[in-house]
Amino acid sequence: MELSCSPEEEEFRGRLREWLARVLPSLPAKPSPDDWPARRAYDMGWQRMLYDAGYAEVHWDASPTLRLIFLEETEKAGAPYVGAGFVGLLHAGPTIAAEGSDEQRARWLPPILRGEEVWCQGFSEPDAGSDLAALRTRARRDGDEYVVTGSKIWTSHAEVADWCELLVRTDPAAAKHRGITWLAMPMDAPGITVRPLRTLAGSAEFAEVFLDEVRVPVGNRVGEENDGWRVTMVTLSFERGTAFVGEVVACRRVLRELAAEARKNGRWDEPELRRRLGRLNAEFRALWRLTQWNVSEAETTGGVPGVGGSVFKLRYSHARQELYDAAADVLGPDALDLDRPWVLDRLSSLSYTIAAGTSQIQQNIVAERILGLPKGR
Amino acid sequence: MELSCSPEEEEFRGRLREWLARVLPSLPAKPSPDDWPARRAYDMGWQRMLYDAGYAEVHWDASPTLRLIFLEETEKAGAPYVGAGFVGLLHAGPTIAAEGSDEQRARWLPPILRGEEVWCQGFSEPDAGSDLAALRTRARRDGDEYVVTGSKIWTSHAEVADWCELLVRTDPAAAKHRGITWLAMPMDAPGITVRPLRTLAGSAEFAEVFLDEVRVPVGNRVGEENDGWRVTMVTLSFERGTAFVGEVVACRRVLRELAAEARKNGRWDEPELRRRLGRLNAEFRALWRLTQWNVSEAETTGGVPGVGGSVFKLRYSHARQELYDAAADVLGPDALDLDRPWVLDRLSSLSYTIAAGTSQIQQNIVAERILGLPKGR
Amino acid sequence: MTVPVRFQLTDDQRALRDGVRGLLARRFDRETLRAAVDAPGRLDRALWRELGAAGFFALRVPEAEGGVGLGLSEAVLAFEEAGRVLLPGPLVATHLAAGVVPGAADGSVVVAAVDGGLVEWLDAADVVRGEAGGVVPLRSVDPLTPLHRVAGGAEGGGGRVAVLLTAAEQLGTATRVRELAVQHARTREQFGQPIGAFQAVKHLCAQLLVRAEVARAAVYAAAVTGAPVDIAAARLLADEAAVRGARDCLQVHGGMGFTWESEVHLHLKRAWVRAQRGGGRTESEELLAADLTA
Amino acid sequence: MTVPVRFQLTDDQRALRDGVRGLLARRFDRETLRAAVDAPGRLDRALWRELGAAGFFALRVPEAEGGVGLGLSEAVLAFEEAGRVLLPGPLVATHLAAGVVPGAADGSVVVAAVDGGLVEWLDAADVVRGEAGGVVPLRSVDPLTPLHRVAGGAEGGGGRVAVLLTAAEQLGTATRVRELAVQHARTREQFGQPIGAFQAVKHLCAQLLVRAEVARAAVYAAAVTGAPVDIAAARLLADEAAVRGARDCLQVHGGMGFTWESEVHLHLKRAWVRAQRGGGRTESEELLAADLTA
Repeated sequence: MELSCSPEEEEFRGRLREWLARVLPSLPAKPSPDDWPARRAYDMGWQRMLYDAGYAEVHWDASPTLRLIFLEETEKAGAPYVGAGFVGLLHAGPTIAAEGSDEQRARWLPPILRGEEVWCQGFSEPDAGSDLAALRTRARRDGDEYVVTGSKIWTSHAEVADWCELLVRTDPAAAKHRGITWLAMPMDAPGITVRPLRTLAGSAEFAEVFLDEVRVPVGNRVGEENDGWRVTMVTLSFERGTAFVGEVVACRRVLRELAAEARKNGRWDEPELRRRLGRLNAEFRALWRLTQWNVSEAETTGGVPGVGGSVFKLRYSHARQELYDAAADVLGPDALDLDRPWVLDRLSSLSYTIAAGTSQIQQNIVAERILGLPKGR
Repeated sequence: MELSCSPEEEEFRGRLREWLARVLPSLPAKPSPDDWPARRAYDMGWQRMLYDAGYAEVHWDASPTLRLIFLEETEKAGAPYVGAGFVGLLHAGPTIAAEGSDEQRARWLPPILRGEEVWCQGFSEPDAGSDLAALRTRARRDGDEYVVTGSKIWTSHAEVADWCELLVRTDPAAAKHRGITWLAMPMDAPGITVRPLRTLAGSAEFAEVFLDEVRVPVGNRVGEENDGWRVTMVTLSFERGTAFVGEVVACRRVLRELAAEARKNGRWDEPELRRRLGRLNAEFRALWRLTQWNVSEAETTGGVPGVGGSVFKLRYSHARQELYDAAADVLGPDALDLDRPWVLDRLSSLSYTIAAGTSQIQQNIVAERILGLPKGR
Repeated sequence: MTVPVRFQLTDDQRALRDGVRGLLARRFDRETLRAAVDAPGRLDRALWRELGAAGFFALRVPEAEGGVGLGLSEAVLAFEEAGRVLLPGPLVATHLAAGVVPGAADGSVVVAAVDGGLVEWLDAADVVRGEAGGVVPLRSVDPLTPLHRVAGGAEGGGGRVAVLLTAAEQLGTATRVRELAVQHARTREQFGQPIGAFQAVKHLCAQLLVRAEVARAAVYAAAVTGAPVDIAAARLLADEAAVRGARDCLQVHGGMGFTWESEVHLHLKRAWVRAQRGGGRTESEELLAADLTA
Repeated sequence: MTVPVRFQLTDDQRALRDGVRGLLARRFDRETLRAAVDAPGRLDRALWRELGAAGFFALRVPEAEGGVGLGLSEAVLAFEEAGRVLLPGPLVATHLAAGVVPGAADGSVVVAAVDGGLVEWLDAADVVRGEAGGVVPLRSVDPLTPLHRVAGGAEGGGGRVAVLLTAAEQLGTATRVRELAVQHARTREQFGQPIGAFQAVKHLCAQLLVRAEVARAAVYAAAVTGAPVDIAAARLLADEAAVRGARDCLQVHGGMGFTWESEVHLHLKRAWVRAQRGGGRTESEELLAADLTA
């Protein structure tokens, strides 16, 4: 077992760090969170810089360790997040790379890497919830087109996206996981209505997307008709090991900031609070080690996800909520002030045990798929 | 809402307190926990004293509040527990009183109240566990007798019991809850083997009882044949509200002793431990109030148990384990010494979330019967 | 032997609770709640006077002084109902001012107070009690409770009764989020059945009930005795039942609870606000610890 | 770019772990465990020498001094296996004495040590390290670990490595109780199906895995870096994984885990004993807190 990196990797880290130090000060000011076009421009601008410097493909082609180093260093340097590029770079792109035709790859991948086109995700539906495969959005074939009707929810960046990776039901008679197809839907097609969805944090981070007889060319289908579930699962397990690297790095920074704030406002003198922060330090150190373990495992197994991914997600989503609860105790009455740091993060942390599979569903998955316990009747 | 007692009740309390102060010093020394005949003699002797003083029937005939006062005062005075009298006074006796014939009541109840006969309980079976109704011990009718074969587990006082309240399956073809019958089995009948069962606490508090063609007269059946499940449920809900009164009083005393010990060994100076004991104080005060609430409710509804019983059991079993974990932290390294107070209690507290329906089963019951949630498929 | 009145609601107390519940159902229904959320900081003075007329503020003022002449138990029941529907405004402060600050009792005057380093509803109040020099407005996490931070260290404040009435409001939230969770679990279908058929959801709901009912016993008992140690216990249990309860309710609701339109997050945020009153948990825990050595 | 050895077991480490596991399976199987429980305080000297011959104690002693010349990582793997089967004896103390106390390395001498105010296996030991004046025997809660209490306040003791190796043993218990729980959940039937089909049992088992795997990452990383702060983290997580794990395993087993014959309670009791080593949680938590301000 080792935790050190190879000389080549250290060289990569050094080069990246140097580049970040050089370019970050020249970035424009961060746009307001409510200005979607400005956010798109900012995020795509950053992606273009990464592309020009040769870092654009790190999510796709690099070894898991290099990806880990990239995510660690960009977070530590305070670089922009992937933002509007998220779905393109981490979901739709990898799916197309793995399952698309040569033509489809040539059409869609380069604009993603160059920061020219934004993708959004049309998977979740109001009535499906955790039961993703229960989706009802219908697509019927009409000549060379699919005609799509239904609605999607929890779609980020929908207002400014060029494309939507869409799951639709093409065979309503088939068993639930069977009749699903994966489509790339152009967001300027007639019949699409985007309605911002306000969350409990007060922001419109997501949208609902309503589809009324939207026509999508058959050539925009990736994979076979009715094979969309398998195609999607490729996407969903793609970056299992490194999905939260940046966040864990950020949580560890937050912990240090909390300690500093507690020393400033005197709460550091309360042993109970101090020891609680100490326990959280143990927790996030362990989660970081687990990330390294998972990444190393992915490297030796050629990317096949081990037990680590689901285990990580379960523990991390809980730990993140504990972290922001501790932040509230450090802040005292100021924890009620949305203008204070961590307060909005506390609100959004509430989604972590719900989004992308509730903790209840995750525990079922761990128990059934990893531990081999029987399904309930 | 009131928490004070009526003058009559205060008079009862005063009289009882006075009597306890007079008689307790004259009690013989407590027998060794492994000496079953001596324990029987001690417990029955105490029951006889209660009988002679007019307190024997407090579990049966008195108002819930008087029972509460009785249990509170005896615990506070350090009086003996019900011990070997438990099943007779609190399970079999009430069942016979409610469901038995005049003859049966006359035969069995007086010796229970006078401390002359000991009962044990033959409900649980190794393969049934939490699924009590899955019991397999068979009884076939042979003339005026049932012939019983099977085995029972978790039977207390089996070595010294005169009678066993036994659940047997009389109709193997009927649905699981239907074919069960309640019998009073004389423990000196041929074919009964009692084998002590050592628990993780190291003691033989329980026994296994093996039954090989044991003959029980049909006249020993309480209720109709195949109606034993209903008969039993009467017993099990009988003293729902006051089942743990003595224990809650005892837990509150333990908390004060823990605080005293912590002051002695210096751990009281650790704010985290001190505040933890403070929180446990809140917890057990609330459980005491909930007990009073449940008892008052039983008084106004004529004994029909409300939501309080299951709610109490769920919370209390957890709180008791927390209490003894805190005790271990107060003791430090001495928590590993079985000769120290609380260490054996810590071990036995582990059974509280398992025995008499695991917390998992209890939560199902609360969710389905009280909250009206649907059964799973 | 007569059966005396016990540790159960009396008929009068039931009637009072039902009366408050009815008034609030009429005057502060779900639509009014949503309207209030969309107009933060606006206090409904007409409703305030109506509460005053119904005796909400003058509940414990002696009849001789023009009040209703009832006790802490009745006040706790009224505040539980207020908490249940998320009634906005400085209810505790105005209630405590009745009989002291002219106009508070009948709801013609709105009274705010410094408590836990904060003042709720400062701008809407006619009178502010406590040392409120150097206040700074916050962007409040609870859209229904405008907040000002009081500069300087004093985070205490809020007497014994304020703590108890706050616990009663938390109890109202604990009860309401249990109802919301159970309702959702019964009707929302996933994987071909109501989610309430799944053990994991069942057990969340069961614990919602357990926490609320244990807190109820503690809060009602504290109202009867009025003892500081009982109030401290009530406060710890009610805070837990409200905050944990709202979070578990959110978990039961899944994504649907995460929208602004859901009622669940309003309960969580209000529970957070209330938990800051009365000088923090530490003080209550230390009081309860000290009680063990008394 | 070459793929270097990573944060995964090397082939040699796998071989070492399998070797220790094989030795223990042969020499300390379930029957031997039950026999040891029934003869408390008796240390199997033949097994001890066999462990010595296999290099268990001399694992980290340099080859030049006649040892195996391996590192902390390998020691952690060996101690994890020992913890997994509840191997009795002062393993950590003797391992730490190898190369220092003559005879410790080859298992001919049994070495005990004062740690956390206690000495394990005092009467069976040939040498006792640390200040052990005024020892008093306890009636040990763990039938497989005889204990003496050291009079006086000194509850510290046990160096950095002792804490890490103890965490490795706790990891072994955490792994084993997860296996036991899953095995029971798969085979035990209630209400007409294996209890592992019920969500409540499933989720207990899932959390058993989560806690063990998070602890594993922390323990292995601490073995690689040897840093005090990593060891403190490993210790907290491994203690939790072992103690909570054993309790949840007991809950899954229901009444069947409550009998003396079950293996589950032996793991819980040993986990309690190990959690007392290394001077208590507080010190580790404070170290981790201080690290945040460094």
